[in-house]
Amino acid sequence: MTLIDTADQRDLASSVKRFVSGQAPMSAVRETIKSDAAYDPQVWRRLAQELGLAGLAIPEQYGGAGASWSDLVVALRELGAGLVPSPLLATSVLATGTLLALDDEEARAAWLPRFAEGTAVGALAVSEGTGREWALADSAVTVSDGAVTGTKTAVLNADDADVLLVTTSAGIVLVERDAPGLTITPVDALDLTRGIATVTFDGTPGRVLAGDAAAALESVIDLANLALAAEQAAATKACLDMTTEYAKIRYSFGQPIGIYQGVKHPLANIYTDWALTDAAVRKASESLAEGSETASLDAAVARHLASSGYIEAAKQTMLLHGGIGFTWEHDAHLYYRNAITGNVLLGGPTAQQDRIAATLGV
Amino acid sequence: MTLIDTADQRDLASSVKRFVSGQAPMSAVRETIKSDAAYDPQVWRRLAQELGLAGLAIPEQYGGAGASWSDLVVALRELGAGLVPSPLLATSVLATGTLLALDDEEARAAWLPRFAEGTAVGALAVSEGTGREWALADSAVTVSDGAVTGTKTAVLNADDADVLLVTTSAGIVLVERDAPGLTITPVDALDLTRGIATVTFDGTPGRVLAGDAAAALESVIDLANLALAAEQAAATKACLDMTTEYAKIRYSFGQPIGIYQGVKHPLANIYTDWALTDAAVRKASESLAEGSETASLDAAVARHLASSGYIEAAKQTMLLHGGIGFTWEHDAHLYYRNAITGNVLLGGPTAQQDRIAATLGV
Amino acid sequence: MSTDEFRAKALAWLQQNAKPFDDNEPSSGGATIEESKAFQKGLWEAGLAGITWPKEYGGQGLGTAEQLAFNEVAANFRMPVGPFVIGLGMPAPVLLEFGTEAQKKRHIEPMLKGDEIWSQLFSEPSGGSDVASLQTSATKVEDGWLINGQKVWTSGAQFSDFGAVLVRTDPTRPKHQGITMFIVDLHHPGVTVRPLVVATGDAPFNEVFFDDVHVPDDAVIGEVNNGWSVAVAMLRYERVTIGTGVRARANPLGYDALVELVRARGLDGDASVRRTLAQVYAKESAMRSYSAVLHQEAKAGVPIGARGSAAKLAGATFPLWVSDLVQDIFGEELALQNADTLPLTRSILAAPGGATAGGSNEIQRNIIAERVLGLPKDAGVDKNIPFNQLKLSK
Amino acid sequence: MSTDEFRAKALAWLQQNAKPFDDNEPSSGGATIEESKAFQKGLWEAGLAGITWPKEYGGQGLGTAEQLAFNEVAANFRMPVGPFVIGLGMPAPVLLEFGTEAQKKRHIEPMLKGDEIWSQLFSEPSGGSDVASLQTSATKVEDGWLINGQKVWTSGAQFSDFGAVLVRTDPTRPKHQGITMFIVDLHHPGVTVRPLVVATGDAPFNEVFFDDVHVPDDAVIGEVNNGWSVAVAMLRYERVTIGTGVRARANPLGYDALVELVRARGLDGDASVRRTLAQVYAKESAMRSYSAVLHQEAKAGVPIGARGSAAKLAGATFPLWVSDLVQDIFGEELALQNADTLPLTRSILAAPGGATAGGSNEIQRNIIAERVLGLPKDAGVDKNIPFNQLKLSK
Repeated sequence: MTLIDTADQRDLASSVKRFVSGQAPMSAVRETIKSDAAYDPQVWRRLAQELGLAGLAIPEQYGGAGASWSDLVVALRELGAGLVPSPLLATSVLATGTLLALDDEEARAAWLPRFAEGTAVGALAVSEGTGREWALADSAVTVSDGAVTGTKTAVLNADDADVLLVTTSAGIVLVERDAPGLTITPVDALDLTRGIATVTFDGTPGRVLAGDAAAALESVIDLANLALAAEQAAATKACLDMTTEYAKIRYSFGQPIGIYQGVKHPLANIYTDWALTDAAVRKASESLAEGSETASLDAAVARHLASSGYIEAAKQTMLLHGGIGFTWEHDAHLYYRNAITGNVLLGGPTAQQDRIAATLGV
Repeated sequence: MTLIDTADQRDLASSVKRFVSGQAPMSAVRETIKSDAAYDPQVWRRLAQELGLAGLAIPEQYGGAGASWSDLVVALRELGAGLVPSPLLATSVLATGTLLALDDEEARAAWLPRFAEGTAVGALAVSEGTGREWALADSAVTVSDGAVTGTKTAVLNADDADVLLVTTSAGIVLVERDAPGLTITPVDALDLTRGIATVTFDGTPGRVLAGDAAAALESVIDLANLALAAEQAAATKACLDMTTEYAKIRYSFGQPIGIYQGVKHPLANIYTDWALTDAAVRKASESLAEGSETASLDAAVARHLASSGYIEAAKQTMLLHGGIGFTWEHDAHLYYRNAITGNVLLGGPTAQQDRIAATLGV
Repeated sequence: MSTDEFRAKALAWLQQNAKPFDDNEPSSGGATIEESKAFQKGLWEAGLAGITWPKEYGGQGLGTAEQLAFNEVAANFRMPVGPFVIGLGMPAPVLLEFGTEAQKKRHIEPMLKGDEIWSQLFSEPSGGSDVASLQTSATKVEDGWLINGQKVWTSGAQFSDFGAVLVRTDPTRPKHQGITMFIVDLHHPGVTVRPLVVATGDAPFNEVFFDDVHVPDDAVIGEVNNGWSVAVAMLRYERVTIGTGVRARANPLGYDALVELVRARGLDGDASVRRTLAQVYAKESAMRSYSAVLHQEAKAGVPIGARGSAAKLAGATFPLWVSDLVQDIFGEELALQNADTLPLTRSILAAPGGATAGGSNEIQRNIIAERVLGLPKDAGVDKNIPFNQLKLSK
Repeated sequence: MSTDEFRAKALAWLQQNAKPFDDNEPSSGGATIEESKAFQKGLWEAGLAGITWPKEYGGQGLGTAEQLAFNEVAANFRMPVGPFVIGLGMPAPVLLEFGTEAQKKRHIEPMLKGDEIWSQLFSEPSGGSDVASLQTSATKVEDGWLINGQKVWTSGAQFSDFGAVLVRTDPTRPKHQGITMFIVDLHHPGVTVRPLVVATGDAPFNEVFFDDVHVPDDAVIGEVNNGWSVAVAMLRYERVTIGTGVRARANPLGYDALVELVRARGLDGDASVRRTLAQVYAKESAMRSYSAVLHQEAKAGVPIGARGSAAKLAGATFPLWVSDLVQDIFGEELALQNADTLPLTRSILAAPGGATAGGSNEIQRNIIAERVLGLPKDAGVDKNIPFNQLKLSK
């Protein structure tokens, strides 16, 4: 199992990194935050088309690049480090992963090519509140005569989606954006860089997709864990780098604050936790790409470590920057908001631990 | 509620402290550890008789000093700081507390005067293993026709006891040392300063004591929590003081290690946690002495904080002393062993949290 | 008047003029500045402001017993005195200690009567924990001084009339020895007050810019270049103010608020949630007990010394710790910020700021280690070097 | 011989001469020193010792490919080579790098053949993390040097023939510049080896006392007063040895051991116990992955630099962290030390020692901060002061 980036992956990482610093730096992210939009459509178009990220993990037969999930993970890392708002996670991981894991050729043929070219956004509507983030068999969203009724919470990029994949007690249902009885209400999200909405269905027409919904969802959970963990680990490193640089130029009592062990040691702890987490993400990425039998376990391990480590790193970033780190104008709180959100979305901390225990067979 | 020591308590504290440094210093404690005995009978005699600690909280009518539990706590603090082995906790807190909380005049009249003068040791046999440290109604120790059968674990000073108070499904039973069918097996205890034994009863004659056993046990749990917390908080401070002094005289890279924030900050954290814990112990002590309705809550809070804080302090004491703190000859491991034992005996960490939640009515 | 009579008088006035304290509302009760000014004036007219301060400057000339009696009674009322807390808590006692006769005559009574609101302006963007590295300068001119520079983290500057401003008057001296404190009229046209938006999105502080702000020679508090000792005195008063302030509004990250949310969601049947709440309660309860211990010791004449830093550190780390725990409990809901969880997420975002204000956790740990435990002081490379030769943050 | 042939040869020999690896037994298999010596001699005779070392000193003169092939094959066998790990891992490569021709000829082959066991003697009671503050001295005499002083934390000194001993030869120079490394015959009558009992009650190390121990001039490794650079090289080899050592015995504080105990007690139905085990597994798994990343990078030519310190720190803090968790799980049983929990409590007591050995957590954090993150170095007050003017621990 190769845990270090291949030459191609290093090239991809540099391209995305260059794009982020040139086209979607933090100043641009702040413009997007100020706007009503969840992301900058221009940035998304270029990520999708010029960099080809939207279709990276989509098979060639559906217009994608047919690369592996571990390649997409490389891109997610760089975007996560820059908190770049985009529907990549919603569309190219969650929605794409769901369609690929199900067995509904019609849906795949209809949507994957549009996802791949970045002309359609997909969203996965799974959660029904804390502790019910992956509702399926026990879902309170029901289907009767092809009409969906119920409510989904915390749906990523729902307000931007052309198509919604909805877990229901009857399986996974495809609902199109313009379907009647569909209400999408953006919420006041803690994370300023993610579009999140509540979605209600009131007799909304939808089609139950073919395939083993439960098995499909299992593999989407793994993808979600891996993707979030990759973003989080990279954002953790961004926090660490930002704080380390600050510790070199900020003087207190005649010396850079980075000379004090009170600053050095927390940063060394964050580095150490990050190094382990980064390795765990690499392991999970390879496991998933290789279809290893420990894939679910490795993904949950990566997510568990990445979520908790990022919380700590973002918090310390605020603290170690002192007053300035507490201002709106400083980026620290953007990371902290993102860290908390990533920690609780799509399965919170105890859910990850329970999943690790379950996959270990404890 | 007075949270600072009274003049009398300060005097008592000084007498006990003086006794510890003069008569039971760490070198003497190590002699006791090397011996087969759980404590030095001479030290116990003097603690009991000269300092009057054995009967401090025993009412005058039973030959005690009739002082309050908060006075005994002052003494326990000083003995705990010095890890002085003695049956004070077993006899004058657990056994005495049980007899006082029950309503059996015969047992009180027979044993409290002997406890008070230090001529008899009492033990409370409650535990039946992890998670069953305060077994009573659900106890697997049964009484049939005045004969006790079953096994108790982790009984403090059982091997030294003249009388055992045993929780059974039939209530609290008094068993005398020479009763037939009584087997006391000292165990290889982690803590080198406490005598601990397994006790088995095989049709052993015993008398069920009069009084509300469940209510009595509740108040003994509070006493145990308070007494252990007092010992632990004081031992925490002893660890802190020891490490602080070492940090002033130990040089590394040309400076005392105490100048490095990597040493300063952990010590400051331990001080802060200790200061809060010490205050919580004082609060619990007063609550119990006053019979406040928050007594159970305050005692469990004190114990929870004291147990966890002591573990951390003792561990850091080993770590911050470097290699020397890892040697048998250094006292750090004696404290660490005592800390772990105090953490898990008579209701471990989760049990304390559950008790806090239960008393809060969550 | 006996202490009991004084207490009765205070109680009577408060019953007539103040609302009872309510844990669920901010202690200011959302009063306007004008309402606050009227309340303060009423307090003074009733002989309840400046209780221990000299009569000649507008105080009541009474003793600690009366002050304690008032505090006790007042704890049960909502006191809309927020705008005066800083002025009366810090600049006023410092003026009484270091001010000239003219300064005291001029300012103390108007402050007590609510006619003058004061701010304290010490912190600068490049300073942080190292307040004495301040760079705002005052240059001597013929009839006084010209102040230029920037202060930050200033509470209440937007409605203040005067500020106690710490500036550098001699950059050729070591950093603690070239500082002076001035009384500055914040209505001066060279003073610009700009609200400072923080991580929560609120703007509880200001940035204050000084652009050729002229102050007369008699605006100096204490002596020129001796401002650091005046500042140290003021910071000592700050600690007292923080430590004995009015009861804070119920903390969304505290046990009471959390247990309510937990119960409303039926999560109180979950053993690990219950244990988490138990841990929160325990720590909070111990913080209250420790605060009570310190108060009782102070009353008994036992010096508190730097032990207040342990209370500060515990108070600062508590919400940072609970911030993690609530994520385990409330999960996804925290990301969505509904009316219930908004106070929580706001408190989570505010916690790092709270930890930084009044000295970072690292500074508190140093204070505890050095002044309570007696460990050797940090090397302190900058004590004796002329300020203009020191390395500073950009 | 191709690498594959070499691998086959190694496998064949090991199948004949070594037992398969068993996680549940110590890798030494409880072999006596004599058995270990015989095994090592056999290895050498089979051409499997000193694989990459020069033939002229008794090595096999082969390449890294053969070494890796051997490591791969050997990982599946129990290798009773414990007594030689230090000598062959540290003093031997250092001799090859810094030794005189005579020293290499004299010692390398006997070490490879198992005839000479070596120790490394650097640490002193007063030194700790600051190894260079060592006080054991060598005084020049006519025909060599006289060594006096004490070393500590010496593994295997009780059965060693020689030691690489670091001593101070010139106390008037700054501390790093007056140190020399000597080859010392540990059978010299002036050498006293005393077992050092540690917190667990075991004695895995020794104290070694030197009382007028005479060594000849040609016992110097490298140059007089240049011993520090030799020591630094040896510590570099130590890190390699630690990092690539034989698979360790199953850790009682690791997931595998814990889950077995948990299952035996039927505690695996408890949600919080399961979550605790999940956390332990996650951290342990990530440590393994990180170690694999470092190995793959090293193989790919990416410099590891000081990142090994992160692995060391994680490995050191892991058992300290699990020590707390097991108390929640096993409760009272831990206090009683039965056959099941004895390995646990022993590991708990050993964890602080493990964290200290090879550099404390604080030192590792400094290394990571300074060498990986590029933060400024600690002030370092003692670099240029003559050693005999430095303040030292008593």
